[in-house]
Parts: sequence; structure tokens; C-alpha cells
Amino acid sequence: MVFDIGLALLIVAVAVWTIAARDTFAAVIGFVAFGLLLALAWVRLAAPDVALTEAALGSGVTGVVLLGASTRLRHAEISAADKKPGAMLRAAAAVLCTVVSAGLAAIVLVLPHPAPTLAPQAAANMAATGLGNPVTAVLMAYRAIDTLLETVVLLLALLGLWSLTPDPFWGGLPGRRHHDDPDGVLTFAAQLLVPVGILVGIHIFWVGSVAPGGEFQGATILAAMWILAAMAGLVDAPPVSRRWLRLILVAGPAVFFTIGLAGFAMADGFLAYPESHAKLLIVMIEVPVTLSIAATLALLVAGPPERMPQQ
Amino acid sequence: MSLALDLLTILAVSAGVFFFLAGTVGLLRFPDALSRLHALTKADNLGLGLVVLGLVFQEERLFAALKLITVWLLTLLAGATVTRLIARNARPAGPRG
Amino acid sequence: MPHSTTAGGFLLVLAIVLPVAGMLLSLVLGGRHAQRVALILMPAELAVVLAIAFGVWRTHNLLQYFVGNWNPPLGVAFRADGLSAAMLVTAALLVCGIGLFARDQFSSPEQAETRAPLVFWTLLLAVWGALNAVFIGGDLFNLYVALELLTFAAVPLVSLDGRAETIAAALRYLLFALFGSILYLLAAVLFYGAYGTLDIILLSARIQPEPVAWAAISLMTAGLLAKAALYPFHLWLPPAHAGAPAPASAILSGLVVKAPFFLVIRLWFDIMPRMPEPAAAQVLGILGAAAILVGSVVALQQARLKLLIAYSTVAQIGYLFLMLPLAVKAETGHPWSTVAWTGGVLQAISHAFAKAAMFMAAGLIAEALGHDRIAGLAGIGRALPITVFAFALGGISLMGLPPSGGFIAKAMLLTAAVAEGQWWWAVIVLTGGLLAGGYVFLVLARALADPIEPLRLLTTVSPSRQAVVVALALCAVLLGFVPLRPSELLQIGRPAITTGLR
Amino acid sequence: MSDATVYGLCSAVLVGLGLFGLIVHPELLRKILAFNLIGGGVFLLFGVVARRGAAAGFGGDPVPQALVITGLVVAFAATALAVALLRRLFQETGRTTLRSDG
Repeated sequence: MVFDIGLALLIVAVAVWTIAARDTFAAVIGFVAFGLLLALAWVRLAAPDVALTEAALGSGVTGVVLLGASTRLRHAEISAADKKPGAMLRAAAAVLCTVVSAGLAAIVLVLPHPAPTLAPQAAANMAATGLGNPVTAVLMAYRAIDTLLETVVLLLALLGLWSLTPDPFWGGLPGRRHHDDPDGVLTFAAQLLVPVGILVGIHIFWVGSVAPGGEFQGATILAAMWILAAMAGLVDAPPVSRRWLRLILVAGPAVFFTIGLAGFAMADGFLAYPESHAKLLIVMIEVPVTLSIAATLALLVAGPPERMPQQ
Repeated sequence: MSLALDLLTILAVSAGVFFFLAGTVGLLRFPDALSRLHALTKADNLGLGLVVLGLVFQEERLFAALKLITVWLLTLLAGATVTRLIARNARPAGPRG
Repeated sequence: MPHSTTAGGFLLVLAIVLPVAGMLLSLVLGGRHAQRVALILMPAELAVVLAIAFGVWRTHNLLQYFVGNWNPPLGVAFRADGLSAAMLVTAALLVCGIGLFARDQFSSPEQAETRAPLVFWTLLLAVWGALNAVFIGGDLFNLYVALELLTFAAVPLVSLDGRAETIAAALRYLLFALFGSILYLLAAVLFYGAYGTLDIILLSARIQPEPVAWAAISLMTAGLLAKAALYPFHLWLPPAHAGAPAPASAILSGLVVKAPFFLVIRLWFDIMPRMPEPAAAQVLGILGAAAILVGSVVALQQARLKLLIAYSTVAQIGYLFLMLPLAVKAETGHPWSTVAWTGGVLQAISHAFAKAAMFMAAGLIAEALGHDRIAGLAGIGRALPITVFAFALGGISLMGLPPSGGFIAKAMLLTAAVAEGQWWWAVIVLTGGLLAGGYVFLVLARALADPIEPLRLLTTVSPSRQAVVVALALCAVLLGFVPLRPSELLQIGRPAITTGLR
Repeated sequence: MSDATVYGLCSAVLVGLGLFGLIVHPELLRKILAFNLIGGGVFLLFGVVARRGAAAGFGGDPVPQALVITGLVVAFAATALAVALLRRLFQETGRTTLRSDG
């Protein structure tokens, strides 16, 4: 109990520092620390799956995106007109926010005590899904439509990012070509860490059906490994117009749709799995989805195409 | 037997904590980014190693102990990579880099 | 209220699967095929949507589908009632019109794949899929994902031509949309924390008038207002909708802005019928009235045609929210509340057609003249008679002159306001119509004036595109022949309490 | 005062802090950062609700936990798109704030 209070206070302290820090770069570093502490809080809330996702995606990959942006925008000139708002507005904002926090805290305290829960129903129907991990059962069986639409949302964000490409660069290579001296520490570390990371990513994806883990966490780790290899200059992003790249990006949702529609014939409805080999079908969906999400996350971090392939 | 193990654990973990403390002091006291990085990576990696050692004594299952040690090795590698990236950013035109 | 998947339920799945699958296909095939996939898909999806509407009309009950055969609260349900059927058909007709209109503006060259056409056609299908998901979603978190799908499909449409001000407009739009989504999420977690379900019908059975419920309702409403650009949150809409290319701004103003309003209706009329009538309905009415006045007055001062139409959208959204204080008579099942309810929905549908036609007409005028300054419109009436005629038809519906859907909607709102004794809303509706008349005539007078030096057009506008614009404007006018009483279709699936007539 | 309530209060404070950061900072990157902070707070509230609903042998109700994982992925997609728009705005105009700030 004392540990929780301490952790909560630490999280709030880091969050205050993230808001109060003057320099954006420092604020982003604070945010990454905030994300990792939040992952610890998720472990304390008995949600290891979410802790993994928060650490890998919430603070890791988001941190990389924000860090990349803050270094690029470091010398942006702040025109006088947009200086920090006056003390009056800050005071008003502070009052408003304390009221919002207090209201929310009051609501949290007054939540009903025999807290309504769907855990018993989720547990009762687990046998039909053939899965051991309840969270994966919710993601892939009970609310499979949300997961399906969410992979499409990720793909749309990537398409939105690509739509920002200046016209001459369409079909080019996303992001900058990073170079590092071949016998430097980074290249050595990348060559050693990337294979291990890919192994860990596949393990976390595979173990997801019975223990904490799953496709999103595994995909994030695989994407992180690709980003590390790209940063060390070992690998370069493929041109955006390549057909095979688009196929990989679309493979996840496409397979999810096909198996979902096959549910009409095999089981009794869209995204329903026949009980006999529900787990097999779910794994058959998860493999392409993990690949698609890993590719999408990596390309989201790489950014819109900025250079043409040198034929 | 378990008393000795507990004693070893307490010793190792407290040594580890001491090194973490040293690293943090280094972070606060040292003038520029590079020396801070130096202090942090040295002290914290060693500190983590000792804490992991302390935990290994408590661990019955060999597989879990090996997992703990791999965690430490991965942190070493990750630490080295991140330090290299920050150093590259902090002083791009280094003497040799 | 059926408790399992109903007969035509699988059609609901098709309504979402077809456009999204089309989007994936056009992304993979790329190049010229993206447009072909979209154009092939439109009639098929229109058929599915019409089948849904017919299914709802024939059974006189809502179509329901439990995804994966899991019953709520564990599983997610799709439901299409009368209101969803009407909005689905509107969306289908509008997207088909936009598809035909944008055929050669976004045609991809044969050899290389270029950016704008691929992005436009893929995102058009994505917007369609997202709209269908919003209209038939039955679960609050599923609706959150659908709203995000809609936001991520709409924001890149705004900055499609890559100019600096459209990128700034797209970024401001994204920030407001994110602010709305976070408030919506906060409300969803409070609903789940208090009642253990996110399914709309189960929630309406379990909800009690207690602080948690009021907090969740106000947070969700505030979030949806930010996404629907109602008065205090309307800053992002004009630059975004004016900056987008004509077919994109047509779907943005016509439908994308309506989706959050649709969810406000779901929240206020499906989740809260048993709650005592909140005073907040009056607040929403006041915000709607403010939107009408501010939107119309600022529209009068605009120098550019597309900005004028965008501010007119801000005003017409105000009309939508006027419906709330009139139609939310929970317990008493006041007979006039169903009249106001039908009026509000008709206003949403007729505005969709009229505004899409006006934006597309403005697009054609801008293409022909090379600019869209209202001052320089002199003589366009003679050069592009059909386009200006379509613009005028749309304007008639906005003003609420008799032979148009707008007239029926405003007439219903007026009668409901007077009958329920809230006469001040009637005054607002009339002044709004007057101001709308002001800015439409402002444009028409300038367009029909004789030019000082003879007008030379940059490009000739193909008559087929003008025909599409006139067709959509006629749809808005044809809505004027709907009988002046609560429509049968829109009452299907309403919780029994509010249908006072029954 | 179960441990779930501690994190509930922590999430309430985070939402307030994020809102403050959102209003006060004119730079867009700081606004995106503030959004992520509020998002973290709201998802923590999901976790608290899940922990309170622990039953049937699970440490927490799996449904809100699954919703958080979906929400985190969507939130990341939003951040990536917002940052891309911001970087393109910076390339075009050299500024990282919106003129008449909404």
C-alpha cells in the first residue's frame, strides 16, 4: 500500500516536471520516464499485458517519435505573439484544472462498491476460445471487431502520414538515411541486440495466447528492433510504392477480414470461430496482424518519404 | 543454508543500491552531459548487476535465475546503445566520432 | 426489442466490411486501380444499404447483429434503427454523388501512381466505412474506434493539396478531434466503472440519475460537441472545410460533422430516456442558437466563397442542436417532441445534400475562374448556369423556403417550439433563416450581375459533373415533399417512452 | 482506501495536469505531449476500474484491460499523425505554433 502511494506520487512528480520543464527535449525525456513509471503502476494493478504495451508503445515508440520531432524542431523561432500566455490565463487554467481533477477524484471515490465486472462471463466463455490469456480472449474473440477496426485505424494513420509527402518525393524512401561508423559501439550493439530482440518479440507474441503478451506487444518490439537497425544504418526503409511492402501492411487486416467472413460458413457468424479449432484460427490471424502492425509502427516512426531511391 | 543466502542477498542488494546512489550523485554533480553519461552507465550497470545477483540467491528455479541474468545483460546492451545515441546527439562533431 | 441476431443482421456487417475491404484493396493495387475499386464498390454498397433500410422498414423493428455471436455486455452489437437507416442511405447517396463528381478531378495518370488520387479514393472509402460504423454501432467503445477511424480518414483529406494553411487547418482539426476523443473516453470509463457495460441498450436499462451518470453524460456530450464543431468549439471548422478540395469538403461538411451529432442523439435519446429531463438541454439549445447567429453573421462578412459556405455549416449545425431542448421530453412523451425529433433529423439530412451541392458548385466555380473571391463572381451566372442554379437550390434548402427539406425541418422545429411554449427557439429559427437568406442572396446577386469586362473561363467544366451537383441539390429539394408529421421510419427503434403518439 | 483508489486519484491528477499543460503551452509539440499525459491518466482510470472488478480468479477485469491496449495503439497512431503534421508545418512555415491559437 505504501509502495503504491509512493509510486503514485512519483508519477505525479514526473508528470509535473514534464509540464513545467522549459526545454521541450527535457520534457520529452520526462515523458519517457513517466511512461515507464506508468508501466510499473500497471504491474501493480495486476495488468501485465497492459504494462508491456505501455512500456513498449506508450513510452518507448511514442518517446522515439517525440524525441525525433523535438530534435528537429529545436531551433524553431517562437514569434513574440505566441509567447507563453499571461499570468491571468495561467491562473485561470490552473483553477479550471484543479476543479476538473477534484471532480474526477470525487467521482472515482464514489464508484459503486460491489464494482460491476465482466470477469466471470469472460472466464466462463474462455473454453470456447481455446485461449489461456483472458485479455487476448477479449481482444481476439469477444471484441474482435474493435481489434480489427483498430488495425485499420493504424493503417489509416500511416496513409495520412504518407499523404503529407511533397509530390516529387511520392514513392520515395521514408525518413532519413542514418549513417554510423561501421566499427562503432552503436553498430556493434545493434548487430547484437537486434537478433535477440526479434527472438524476444516473437516469444512475447507467441506466449500471448496463454500468458501476458500478445500481438501488439510483440509487434512493437519487432518494430523497435527495425528502428534500432535503421538508426545504426544497418538497414534502409523500402520505397513506399513497393507492392510487397503494401501487401505486408494490408496482410493483417485482410486476413482478419477473410477469417472473420469465413465465420459465416464455419461458425455461426462474422468473427465467430468454430470451437474445435478456435485457437488455430486465432493464431492464423495473429501472425499476419503482428507483421502488419510491426511494419506500420516502424514506418510511422520513419516518417513520410523524403528521398528518392537512387536507381 | 537459507540464512546464508538471505545474508548474501542483503549484502548484494545494499551494495547495488549504493552504486545506484553513486550514479545519481554523479548525474547531479558532474558538469557536462558526457561525464554524466559516463557516471550513470558505469555506476548503474554495476548496481543493477549486484541487485540481480542478490535476487538470484533467492530464486529456486534455475530457469528464472537465468531469465534474471539475461534481463541484466539486455539492460547492459540497451544502456550502451542509448548512451551512444545521446552522446552522438550531445556532441555530434566529437574528436573521432 | 429483439434479444438476438435478427434476420437481415449480416447486412450490417457487410455495410462496414465492404468499404474497408475496398480501402485495403485500393491501397494495395494503388495507381489507377484505386479509383476503379472505389467506383465499382459504390453501387454494391448502395445496394447493401438500401437492403438494410428496406429490412428495417419491412420488419418495423431494428436490425441487430451480435458480432462473433457473443451477447452483450461481453460482445459487441450492431444495431440499425430507423434513424440509422435514414443516415446510412443519405451517406450512400452522397458518397456515390461525390464519387461521380470527383472522377476526373482525381483521375490518376496511366503510368506512375501519384499521391493525391490514391489518397483521395482510399480515404473516401475509409470515411464511408467509418460513417457506417458510427451509424450502426451499438457499443460505446466500438463507437469510439469508429470515431477515431473517421478522424484519421478525414484529417488527411483537409491537407490533401499540401499548402501551409491547409496543414495548419488539418493540425488544428486533429487537436480538437483528439480533445473530443479523450473526453469521450473518460465518459466511457465512468459508464463502465458505474454500470459494468458499454452497450447502449443495456446501459439505458441500468443508468440511474446519480452524480457518476451526470458526470459521464456531460463529459461525453462535451467531447462530442468538440468533434461536431458546435459554437464554442467551431474555430477549427471553417479553415479546414474551406481548405480541403471541393469533393472532400463536401463530405466533410455534409456527413463527417454529422457523425458526432448522431452520437449525441444516441446518448440523449437512447441512453437517457428514463433520466429526468436535464436543464443542460436548454444550455445546448443556447449554444445552438449562438452558433446560428455567430455563424451566419460571420458568413455574411466573408470574401471567399468556400469560407462563406464553411461558416454556413457552423450555423446550420446550430439548428441541429436546437432540436435537443424541444425533443428531449423524457417522461411525459410529449406529442410535439416527436415532431421536433423528426424536424432535427430532417435538418441533418437535407443540410447534408444541400451543403454538399453548394461546396461542389463552389469547387466548379473556383476551377472555372481560377479563384473563389465573391467579388470576382460577376458573370459566372451566364457562364455556368447549371452550377449557379444548383448553388441556388442548395441555398433555398438552407434558408428553409417552401419546396425544400430545409423548409420541412424548420417548420417542424417551429411548430414544436411554439406548441411546447418555448417560443424563443422559434425566433432563433426565423432569424437564422433570414440571415441564411442574406448570405445566399449576397452570392447570387454577385454571380448574376453582368461583368464589367467579358469573363474568360480557364477551363470548360464538363456538364456531367454539373449534372451530379444539380442531382444532389434536387435531393435536398425533394425532401421538401415529405409529409409534415413525425415520419414512420424515424420512429422505428425509438424507446417506447418518447414516442408519445403510440 | 484500496490500492486501486490511490491510482484512481493519481489518474484524476494526471488528467488535470495534462489539461493545464494543454492550455498553457503554445508550442504544438508540448500540446501533443500534454495529450499523451491526459491519455495516460484516462487509461490508468481504465486500469483502476479493471482492478476493482477483479473476480473469477483474474487479477483484474480483462475487458477494460483489453480496451486500454486498443486505446493505447489508437493514441499512438494519433500522436504519430499529429507529429508528422507538425513537422510538415515546420518545414513549410518554420513555426511550431498555430497563429490564432484555438
